[in-house]
Amino acid sequence: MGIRFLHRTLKNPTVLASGILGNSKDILERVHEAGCGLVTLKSIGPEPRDGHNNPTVIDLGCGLINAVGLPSPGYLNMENEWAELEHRDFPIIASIYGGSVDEYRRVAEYVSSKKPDFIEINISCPNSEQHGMIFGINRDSSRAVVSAVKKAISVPLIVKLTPQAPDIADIARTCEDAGADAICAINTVGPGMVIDIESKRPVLAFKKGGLSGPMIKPIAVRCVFDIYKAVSIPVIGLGGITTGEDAIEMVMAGAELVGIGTAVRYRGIEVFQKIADEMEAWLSQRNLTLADIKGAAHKEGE
Amino acid sequence: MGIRFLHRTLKNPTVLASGILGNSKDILERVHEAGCGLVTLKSIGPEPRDGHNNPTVIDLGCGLINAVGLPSPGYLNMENEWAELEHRDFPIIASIYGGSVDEYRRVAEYVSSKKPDFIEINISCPNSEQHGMIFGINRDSSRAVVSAVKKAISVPLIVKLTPQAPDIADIARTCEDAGADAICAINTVGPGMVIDIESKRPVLAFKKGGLSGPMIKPIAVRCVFDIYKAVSIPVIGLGGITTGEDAIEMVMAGAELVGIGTAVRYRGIEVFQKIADEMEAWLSQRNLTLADIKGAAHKEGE
Amino acid sequence: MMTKPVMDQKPLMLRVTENKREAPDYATLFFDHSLAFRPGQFVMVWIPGLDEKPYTISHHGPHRFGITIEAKGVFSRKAIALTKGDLVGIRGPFGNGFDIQFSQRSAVVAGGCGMAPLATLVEQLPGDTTLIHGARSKDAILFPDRFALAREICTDDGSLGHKGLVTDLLERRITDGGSLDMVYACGPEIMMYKVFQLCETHGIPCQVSLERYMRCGFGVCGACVCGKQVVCKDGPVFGSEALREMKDFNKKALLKSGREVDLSLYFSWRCR
Amino acid sequence: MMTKPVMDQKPLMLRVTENKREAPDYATLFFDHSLAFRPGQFVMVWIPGLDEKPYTISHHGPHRFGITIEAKGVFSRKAIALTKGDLVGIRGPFGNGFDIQFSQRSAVVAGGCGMAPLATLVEQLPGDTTLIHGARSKDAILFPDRFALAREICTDDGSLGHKGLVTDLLERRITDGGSLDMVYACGPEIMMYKVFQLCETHGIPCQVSLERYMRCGFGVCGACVCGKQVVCKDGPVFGSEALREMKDFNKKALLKSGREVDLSLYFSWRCR
Ligand SMILES: Cc1cc2nc3c(=O)[nH]c(=O)nc-3n(C[C@H](O)[C@H](O)[C@H](O)COP(=O)(O)OP(=O)(O)OC[C@H]3O[C@@H](n4cnc5c(N)ncnc54)[C@H](O)[C@@H]3O)c2cc1C
Ligand SMILES: Cc1cc2nc3c(=O)[nH]c(=O)nc-3n(C[C@H](O)[C@H](O)[C@H](O)COP(=O)(O)OP(=O)(O)OC[C@H]3O[C@@H](n4cnc5c(N)ncnc54)[C@H](O)[C@@H]3O)c2cc1C
Ligand SMILES: Cc1cc2nc3c(=O)[nH]c(=O)nc-3n(C[C@H](O)[C@H](O)[C@H](O)COP(=O)(O)O)c2cc1C
Ligand SMILES: Cc1cc2nc3c(=O)[nH]c(=O)nc-3n(C[C@H](O)[C@H](O)[C@H](O)COP(=O)(O)O)c2cc1C
Ligand code: FES
Ligand code: FES
Repeated sequence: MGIRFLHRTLKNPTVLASGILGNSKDILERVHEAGCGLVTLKSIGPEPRDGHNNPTVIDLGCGLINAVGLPSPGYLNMENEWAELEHRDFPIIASIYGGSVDEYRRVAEYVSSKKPDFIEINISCPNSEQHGMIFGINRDSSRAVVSAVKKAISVPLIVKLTPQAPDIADIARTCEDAGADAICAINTVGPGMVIDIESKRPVLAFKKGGLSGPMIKPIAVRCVFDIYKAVSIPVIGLGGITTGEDAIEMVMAGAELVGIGTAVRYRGIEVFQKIADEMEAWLSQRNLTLADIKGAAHKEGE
Repeated sequence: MGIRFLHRTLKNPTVLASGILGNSKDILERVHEAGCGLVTLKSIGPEPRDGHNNPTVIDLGCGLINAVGLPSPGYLNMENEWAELEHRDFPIIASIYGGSVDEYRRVAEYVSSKKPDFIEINISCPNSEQHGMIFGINRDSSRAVVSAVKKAISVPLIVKLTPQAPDIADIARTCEDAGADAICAINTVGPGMVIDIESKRPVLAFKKGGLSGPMIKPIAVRCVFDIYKAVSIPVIGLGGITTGEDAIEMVMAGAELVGIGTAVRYRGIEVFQKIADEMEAWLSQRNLTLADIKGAAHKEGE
Repeated sequence: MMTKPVMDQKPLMLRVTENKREAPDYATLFFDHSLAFRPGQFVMVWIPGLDEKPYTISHHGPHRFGITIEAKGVFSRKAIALTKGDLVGIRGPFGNGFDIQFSQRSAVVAGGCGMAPLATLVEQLPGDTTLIHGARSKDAILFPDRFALAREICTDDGSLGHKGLVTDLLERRITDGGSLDMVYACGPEIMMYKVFQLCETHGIPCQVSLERYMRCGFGVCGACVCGKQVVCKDGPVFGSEALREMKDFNKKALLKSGREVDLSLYFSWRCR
Repeated sequence: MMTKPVMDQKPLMLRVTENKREAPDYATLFFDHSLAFRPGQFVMVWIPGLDEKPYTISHHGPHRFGITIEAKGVFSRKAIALTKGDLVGIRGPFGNGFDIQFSQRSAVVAGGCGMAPLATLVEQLPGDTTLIHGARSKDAILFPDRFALAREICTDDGSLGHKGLVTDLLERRITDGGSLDMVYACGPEIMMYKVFQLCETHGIPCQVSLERYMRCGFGVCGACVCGKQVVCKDGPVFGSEALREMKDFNKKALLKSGREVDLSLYFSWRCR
């Protein structure tokens, strides 16, 4: 199931979602060896940041709620990681965030010099008061970030969007116009809150957190469906994908690649190969290829 | 667990959510007899409307997705229902929707003359192209609808909000300023989409639908938490409440009353008495009252 | 504390294994799939791109089930034209099903396609059960050779059996053959109403299977409400006690819009 | 097709049943609750309003379990001050636990609080297992009367047993008592590293229990990654084979920010 994505050939369409398993080479390499076509690093920010206190990640049964809070060593404190990643034999997406257009640009420029295969800008994280999501719900701020970053980097640019945008397709179109080479959708949903009724307190230290996993899949599928209609650049579809059938559904909505995050909780790191195999089996049983089914849910009356 | 809500005393804090079980007196009376403190009618619109073709309501396991599409006899075609409801011995909320401020006003004025105990305006339904949600995601349109309706009616006004609003607390505050007597939150989440991969088609005839039930509870709790901080009028909290513990959680977020919709699927019409009993048992085991725990999750460090 | 149930009930996509033409306007679609089921329960049948409607399970085996459809409108005409290999989505089974009394003295009364929900019931009842079956004409008698037990037939046009109504035959059975312990009926609502009245007169308990416009199939949306009853969940089978209280029985039904109308208007609406 | 798992793992709110002071800076909190568990597994312990941290299960019975905490920082000091009736949230158990070999010739090597994960293991091992326990001083020897089997003790200050390191005793045991089939160890990482080296020299397989900053506890967030291993999920117990490949063992760890630093910096950060 080798697949072409922008300038690269990937061994299959599965992508490790940002924020899952961090950004050290050893573990990312293991994810790659466990069957992942393209790995995304945890979002890298402008300054060292501890993120929130625990509890930060809770399993709700049909998915997770998390408010990790964008912990990051800060883009200038990752020389070890970059040095090790230089000698990799697998493709990576470096994810970044900032608190202003200029911070996005600065981080992106530096990270670009480290030659990741792609840069993804996270304009969609709900778990920090200062960072991220604000940009992705508004057309003007999305445009400003994307064009500034695009000018500063020499690798293809992916923009990661939030389902909290009142019209995600419109934001995607704006990003495409501003120079995005691909869209990644979606980041976590909500935010939500879980209150422990015995202690009468929100369980997460940050109180609110983003939802991921099976419960958000219908929202992710709808977003990818809407975005696919609106843009002509490829879409990485993610949100709740746990099985090969989920991945096929996302491709039918219009995804080129399928991102996987929370499913690592439910099926282990092996989930990448499992999903790739399940997709392949499903397709070959029906004599279909990925290209045949991409965006198939958009076709009427066949 | 008798409780005062605006000008009425209810036998308990449970509320039937709008759109569940319709608006005929017989069935609403049964819901009341099955333990429900306050029943809401299915939203009534300006014109007769069939709603969408089936499939319209699908169970996803951790909740439902629906695009019923605001079917309504139209407010002028319900004389039988009103005549029967005139002789009721239980309190009702009449829910209404419109496609313009003037339609909202017109429907509200007429419905008000039928003397429901409360009128709820649904400015938050995601399942119709022309109606509803558009008003609830925007501050100006929310204000316009609420003030127009408020002037036209002679019963207390509840405004039902959507979690798709970029800042639901801000909308709630705007509604309070414009004359709302209470807030109801939340309507369904999303919209989402479910694609059947065998037929390669969205399962819902309308393609997209709103999510309800357990999977949306964290979003509902967060919304009620935010709204409670922002307004001083009471809040009906709903979204995913299935057990007494869920209801207690919602009250701790700040809800005065707790709405129940999808749980009817999982626990039958008896769910109202069950939840009321479970709440009562939980409270009495701890020697607490509803008033003790209302908004308790907002208090720090006790 | 109850735990939250997990029942993923997206349509289960099945391929038609066989389309058996039962009569000019009737066909049975078979699916090779095992389904837990009680006679009288129904499934929601989705034809992708068209619509989704409720149909009773008319055939049930360990690895196979079937639904029998009368071509009436757009959907049912399309349904009887489905052929082997066509994809259909199935949700369910839903509803309560019949409360089966294994009495020696029961009668089953079917009107037209009303035989569909009754067929699997008849197969479970003792051999001396009375089976009364009415239809427009000889052509429309469903499953002519299916049952071990004898069938009393009537047709509107007299082309087979008694010319007249099923209630004529039921009344004769009660008068001549002695009282009954239970009557099961399905057919046009007016017919079921008459069966119910007859049973009430003679003090016989009965169960009838109602039909209303449906959306969710599981008791949430309210589309199918009839009086205090939710037809998809509390029914579709209702016993005498419920029927006595059900003031909308044979009187009112809700249109797709939720508008409450006389049953005649409901049926003519369904005619579009 | 796999079905999606449903494991609601919000913190389970339990009340402290007993707080047993084990030593000046050590206490065991008991909870009356039954927990499926293997020695070496841990739970995430939430003190509402404060933080949530991982602790090994040090006591386990059918209806009761306990965690033993050394007061080091803000959280652990607060934890050992909890009293009967206080509410704590528990998630887990998480991790793999020890792969128990019921050999007659095994040794357990504990350093300080490292006895906590080993205690329930020791209770399952045969009576002639060698148990070596080191601590700062006599005061800090955990569970002095708990085990049936004899314990060889060493302290940094010589206040009890051998004055020196656990590795001295382990080496002596290997030289004088003949080779071992398995060594289980937990304590400061430098100690475990030395145990591992000693075992490698003598060709003895060993298992050690690592400690890293944790968030999720179930292998998603990446906070606890050590080389190719996810400590919370693949560990916390690692055998010789994994340790040989683990280039960050006794060298590197991630701070809360995800910054990779030398282990010494990690420990001084944890000191704040
Ligand atoms: C619980 C339940 C079980 C059912 N089981 C079966 C079954 O086993 N076999 C089957 O053929 N149908 C069954 N139906 C009816 C079925 O769901 C459809 O309503 C029917 O097939 C007509 O659909 P249509 O779209 O083709 O016709 P429509 O376009 O809706 O209607 C066309 C024609 O059918 C008549 N008609 C439609 N609905 C009704 C009605 N409710 N009562 C009387 N006349 C009506 C109209 O008057 C008109 O003549 C069942 C319905 C319910 C609620
Ligand atoms: C899988 C696992 C199981 C654990 N089981 C236990 C247990 O059974 N009992 C127990 O007491 N603790 C255990 N811990 C450690 C525990 O989670 C806390 O890190 C510890 O209690 C210190 O927390 P604190 O916030 O009080 O201290 P902090 O404020 O974080 O640190 C204060 C002091 O503790 C030292 N310290 C903190 N963390 C470490 C470390 N990782 N290694 C060495 N020194 C450290 C610091 O150097 C400093 O002296 C376990 C950790 C893991 C990952
Ligand atoms: C613990 C956790 C941490 C995450 N951190 C990031 C992050 O740093 N940057 C980012 O863009 N997305 C982050 N996400 C979002 C995921 O990349 C993904 O968009 C989301 O979880 C939906 O996919 P899933 O349902 O497959 O998990 C995080 C998600 C989780 C669960
Ligand atoms: C089938 C269905 C129909 C609904 N129709 C309406 C409606 O007409 N008006 C309205 O305000 N909300 C409607 N809702 C939303 C519910 O009132 C409620 O806000 C939502 O379902 C969340 O609550 P729950 O999780 O308890 O179901 C509908 C929900 C469902 C599932
Ligand atoms: S069809 Fe929805 S309640 Fe019966
Ligand atoms: S603590 Fe999250 S991966 Fe280990």
